[in-house]
Amino acid sequence: MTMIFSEEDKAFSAEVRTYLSDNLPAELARKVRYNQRLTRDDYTSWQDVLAARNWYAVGWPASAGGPGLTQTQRYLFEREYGALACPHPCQFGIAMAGPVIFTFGNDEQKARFLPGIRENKDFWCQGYSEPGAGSDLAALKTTAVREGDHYRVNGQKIWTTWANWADWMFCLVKTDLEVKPQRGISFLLIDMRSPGITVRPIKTIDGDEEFNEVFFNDVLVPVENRIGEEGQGWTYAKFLLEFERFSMSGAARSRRVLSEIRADAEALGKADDARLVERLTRLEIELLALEHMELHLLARSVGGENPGPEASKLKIRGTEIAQALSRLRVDLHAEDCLVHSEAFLDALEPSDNPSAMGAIATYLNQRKLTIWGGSNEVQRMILAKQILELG
Amino acid sequence: MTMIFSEEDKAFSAEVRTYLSDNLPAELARKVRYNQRLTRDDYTSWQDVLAARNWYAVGWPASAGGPGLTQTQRYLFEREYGALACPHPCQFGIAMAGPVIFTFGNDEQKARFLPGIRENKDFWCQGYSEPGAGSDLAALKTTAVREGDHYRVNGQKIWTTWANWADWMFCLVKTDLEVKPQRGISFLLIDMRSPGITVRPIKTIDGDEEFNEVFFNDVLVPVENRIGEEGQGWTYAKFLLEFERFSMSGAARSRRVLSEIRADAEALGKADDARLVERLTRLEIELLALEHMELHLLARSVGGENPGPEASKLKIRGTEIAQALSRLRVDLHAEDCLVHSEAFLDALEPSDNPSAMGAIATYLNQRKLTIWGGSNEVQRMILAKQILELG
Amino acid sequence: MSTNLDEELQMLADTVARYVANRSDGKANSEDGWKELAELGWLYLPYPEEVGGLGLGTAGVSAVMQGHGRGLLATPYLPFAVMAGGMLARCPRASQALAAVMEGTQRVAAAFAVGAAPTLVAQAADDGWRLAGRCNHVLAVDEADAVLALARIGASDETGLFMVRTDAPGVTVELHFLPDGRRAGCVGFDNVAVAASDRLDENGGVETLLREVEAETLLAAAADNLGAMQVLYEQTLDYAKLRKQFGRPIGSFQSLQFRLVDMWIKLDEVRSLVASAAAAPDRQEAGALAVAAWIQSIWSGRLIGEEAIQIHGAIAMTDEHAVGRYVKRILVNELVFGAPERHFSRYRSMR
Amino acid sequence: MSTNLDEELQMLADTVARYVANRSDGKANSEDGWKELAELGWLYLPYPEEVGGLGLGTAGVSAVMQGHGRGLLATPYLPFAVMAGGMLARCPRASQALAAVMEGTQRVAAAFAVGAAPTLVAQAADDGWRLAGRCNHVLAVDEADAVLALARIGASDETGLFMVRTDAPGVTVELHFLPDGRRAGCVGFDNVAVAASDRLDENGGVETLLREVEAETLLAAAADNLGAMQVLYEQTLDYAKLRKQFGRPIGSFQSLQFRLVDMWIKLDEVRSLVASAAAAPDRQEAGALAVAAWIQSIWSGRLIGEEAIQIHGAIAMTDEHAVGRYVKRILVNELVFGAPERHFSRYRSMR
Repeated sequence: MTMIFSEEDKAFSAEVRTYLSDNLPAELARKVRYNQRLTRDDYTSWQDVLAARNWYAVGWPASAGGPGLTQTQRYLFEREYGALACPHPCQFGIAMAGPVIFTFGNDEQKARFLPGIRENKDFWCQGYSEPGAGSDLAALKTTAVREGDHYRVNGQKIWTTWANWADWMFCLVKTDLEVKPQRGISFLLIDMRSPGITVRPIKTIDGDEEFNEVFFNDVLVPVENRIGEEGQGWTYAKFLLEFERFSMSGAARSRRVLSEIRADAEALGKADDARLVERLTRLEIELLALEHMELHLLARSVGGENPGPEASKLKIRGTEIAQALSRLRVDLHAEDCLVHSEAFLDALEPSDNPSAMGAIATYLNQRKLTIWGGSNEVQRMILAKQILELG
Repeated sequence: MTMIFSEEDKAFSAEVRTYLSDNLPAELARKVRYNQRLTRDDYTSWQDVLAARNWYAVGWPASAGGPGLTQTQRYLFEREYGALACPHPCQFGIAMAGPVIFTFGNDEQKARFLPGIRENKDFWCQGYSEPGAGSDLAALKTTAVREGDHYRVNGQKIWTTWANWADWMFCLVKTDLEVKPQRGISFLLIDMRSPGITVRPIKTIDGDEEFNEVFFNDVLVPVENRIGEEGQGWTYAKFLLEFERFSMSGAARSRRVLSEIRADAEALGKADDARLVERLTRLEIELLALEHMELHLLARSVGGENPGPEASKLKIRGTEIAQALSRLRVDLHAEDCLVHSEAFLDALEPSDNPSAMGAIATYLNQRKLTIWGGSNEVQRMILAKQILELG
Repeated sequence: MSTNLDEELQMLADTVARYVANRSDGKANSEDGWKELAELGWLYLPYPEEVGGLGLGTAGVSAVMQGHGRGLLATPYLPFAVMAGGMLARCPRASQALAAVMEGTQRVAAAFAVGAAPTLVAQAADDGWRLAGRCNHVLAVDEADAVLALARIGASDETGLFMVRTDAPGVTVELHFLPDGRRAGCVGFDNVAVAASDRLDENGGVETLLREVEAETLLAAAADNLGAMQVLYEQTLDYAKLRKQFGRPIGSFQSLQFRLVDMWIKLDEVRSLVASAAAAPDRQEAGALAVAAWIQSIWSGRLIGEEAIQIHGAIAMTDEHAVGRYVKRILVNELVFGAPERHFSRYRSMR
Repeated sequence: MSTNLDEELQMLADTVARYVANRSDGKANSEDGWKELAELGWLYLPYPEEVGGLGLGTAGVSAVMQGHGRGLLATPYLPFAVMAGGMLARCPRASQALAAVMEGTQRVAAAFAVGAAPTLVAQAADDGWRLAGRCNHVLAVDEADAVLALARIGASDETGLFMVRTDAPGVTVELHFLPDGRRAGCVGFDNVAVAASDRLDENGGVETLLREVEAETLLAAAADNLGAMQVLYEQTLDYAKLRKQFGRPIGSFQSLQFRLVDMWIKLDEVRSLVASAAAAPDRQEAGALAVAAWIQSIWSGRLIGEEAIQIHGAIAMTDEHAVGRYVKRILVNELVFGAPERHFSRYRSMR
């Protein structure tokens, strides 16, 4: 294993840093820095900036129209990206729908959908979770019954992030009720403007509305919108789960948050508070360990080894650290967090103390990290079975 | 619930305090204080002091020849006892063999065994664990086959505390291999001088030898040494488990250890070390919570309610706190713990720094607390099933 | 403790339980709530009989506050009756004010925070005093007729206790929501004139009274936390028994069972310390127990809150679901009354 | 990093693994061990080629030390080759002494502790220096021909580096066992005469060298811990798969599975930091990573050690069972090289 970056790699890093910092609007950076709510336009206009350089679909191979970066360049891109207060780009198109389409889709599907994703024309969402089927996808109930050239879809999805903003949804549906769940699920792409779709936002404990319920009432979906074989949806979903975990450490973001908290502590004159310094140092070392676990796993995949289920460790530690940081920010600002202002959170009103103002909403919001994307309990089950081989 | 102690109760406390402190030899107190190893004679001579006041079998009802204290007096006795550096009295006779005999034994057995226990004439040990059957008593393998007036016992016990010192063992054996385990176990009292018994001490990681293996090779045990019905041993063992947990918080001892550590910190000039003070305060409040959980459970039993499985919480928290204290002592003395001396541990040699000298041996020794007496995992299983009613 | 008192407390607990059950929407209007509390007699309850109260003391307050936590009541019983009322009950000069508070005709907010030095300064003037400065996060000040404030006397070390009407000239209130939906305000004093008779302390000794009231405040806040985390525990346990994943109730998975057991133990620790603190006859011991109960209630509350969300999963992240509201309640309490470490030295000085 | 070096390191790792496997009794005689290490060439391994070493640096040391931890070897490679040798290799005046150390003909113990100020004082004398004072816990001093000691020069702030034979007049050694069975001694210096040529530093600058050597020491100690906790993890996992309770392997209980997963993650954290620190090209970054690796190795070691005992149950409490020996190894390492919090400011100053 070698950890040394080539001169080319370093030049690439510098290029990313320069482009991003030159093009990140100060106002947007401030919203990210202070955990204010982003609008659909905040996301899409920033993603246009990325797409202009073909860095929105940054992980895509050249064959799919992506930049075809090496694994090392991918890593360096994420590191530079996380160091700046850029919005976390919407992942559902570029990291999920896209890879499934260019891996399992037919040529017509590739031509039809990939450009819209890559160029940030279409906003995507993910239709997995249902009431009664969260971490356990085998319990899905939404059905798609074949009728000639269409599927008739009925059922309900829930916790669908940004369904209220989306043009398209990739969706797991049951196409066969007879066989065991793993073989009866198919993977459909659904136009969110189709008749029969109702989207209802769910307000979360931090006051945000990123989650939605989506109801399907006799929604007709053309058969050509099915990816791959009927009944093979489970395989594609599993493919994505491992894909997803690898990008879920959030280490670069946590590194930025850590330095923000350190800056806040200095601004508050608490830089010498022994307990605070100790907690910060402790988290910093835990984060360093996470970063180096990630680097070594990356180095192994560069060498051709698929990260596979081991990537679950990054999801577990990354989310635990991010949550600990969000709690630390609350503890640092203490009673200064007590002023709640929807107007501030919506960036409609300034504040003398913006770091404190968003701290509690962020703490509450970050609780989702250990729940979604395969709960940390499910990640531990995967590791126990597949890495530790415990029966 | 009322927590207020009557004047009589207070007088009783004072009486206990005076008697114990007047009669506790300074040398013995020093050994306890510095976690040096106690000899059989250290235990029995001190237990003679207790027995002289009929406070060895302190929990026994008057009907069994005990002092017949109220629950409140029991609690106060433990509190006074724990506050002094008295040896923890051997429990196997007074808290286990005795209660089983006076609860389930016949009159002849009571007359034969109870005085020897109460008056500290006989040293007892407990024959439960076997290789392959630790927390899980259903897996016992030692057999007792009825032959006329005797049982012929074959098999092996392990982790038998003080079997090397004991006159008697109370023992779980299989008397019926056909029925399911819970119905085929009997409760025997075995004279440790019987032919066919071999005792082999097990040296533990702290260098002590309190555990033993005990081998039974065609040992003949008179049928009159069986307690209660054949096949009912499981019932008596369960009775004891709850009995045992109630006395396993060790809160009074932990309270003493906490004040010793505080005194050590002052002697080392570390009384103002912020991190240390914080850890001490944290443990002190956790201990206070434990003490009050115990008090309230006691108050409920005074009111006639059996503590039952709920007492498991005291075992869990009490052992966790005792272990944390033993670790804190190591951290406090740090590199001063590095001198290992068997002679000091055996109290054959003095030390300038006795508090540090025994710290590591104690830390290692205390790991047993969460393993024995029903491991903390088993305690949590009991609580989950019986209190939380989780299936 | 007399059997009589035990019976009264039992009756009180029953009344509280019924009262909370009837307002289980958790959105009680605070104004109406205050009248109801007055009608129930709870405004008399904390104070000794000598000053006209019912003499149920911390035990009574603890029962009422557990109900507040359980029902997420927004009625400002803690700041008005325990904090402000607690100070008034200890000041012989304040007997009239206390009487009005007990009747419910005067609502007095507490313009002082636990463990904080006074942020106001009082300068002597011909006709009394002039108060200047600013108090942050005064709970429910929008519902109050007056505030009880602590001020440093001139440049001295002495602290004085002042009653000031919220409509007095020079008093300004900037109201804001707390993250759990309760309200508080930053109260500014721009050289507010206060009559000599509205200084309520006996020229000093306020710190001693304050320390007692602070301990009672922390116990009341611990009881509020206890009520809230009891609901969190019960709801999570019920949910674990009902909710199925991988074909079986999630409560049948051993790792979850152990975590639920630990929640139960943490809850029991708070319950035990709150009960002991509320019943302790000795003032010194009661104070130490009250501080410990508060500290433990935060430790336990953090664990129980985070576990309640995690075990419920996404459903607990919704604004509609009760779990988030209880978690916010405990978190806001922590920030208002101070994190555990801030009270460590207080605990050590009292034990 | 050249492919050549990668290959050499891989060969070294294989040799270490074979060597450790052959001494799996864990009771290697340290005297014999030293000769074997010399024959294997490992005494040349840490130092740059410029001073006659093999230039395998921290990566090579890390491989050898992981073997030490894994095999519980008592050979004092860390104090002699990494600490004392590391200082000698940085002192041009010490080239002869270093050569003898590399050949294995001179064994030099380290009479200085990580992060501790010098406990000796050196007074100038006609023919050189007089050393006075006392060093505690000098590892394996009974096997050493000489010690390398730090001393304050007179009343100045300057620190000097001195080589002193253990049989020099005025040197006393009180030997004792460490709790894991290794040996150390308290070395007393009663105005010991040291020749001017045995002061090895260039009149100052020792602190800088010392900080580098301390970082390498911490990395070596972290690697020792890593080797030990790797065995603890493997043995515990194997045991969980074999050992049955309630009719099934204990490793099939979910709460135990999750704890084993957490052990595995904690192990991986140390493994990652040790590997990165050993391979880092930049000295500053390598130093920070070394300190972090040490700190993480203690955090992880505590958890893995305590869990290994708990999951094994009573069997792990026996002196005969390996688990206890590995736990003691990590614990003694912690006390010798300093608990995590002691190194926090060092870490912050290097990152």
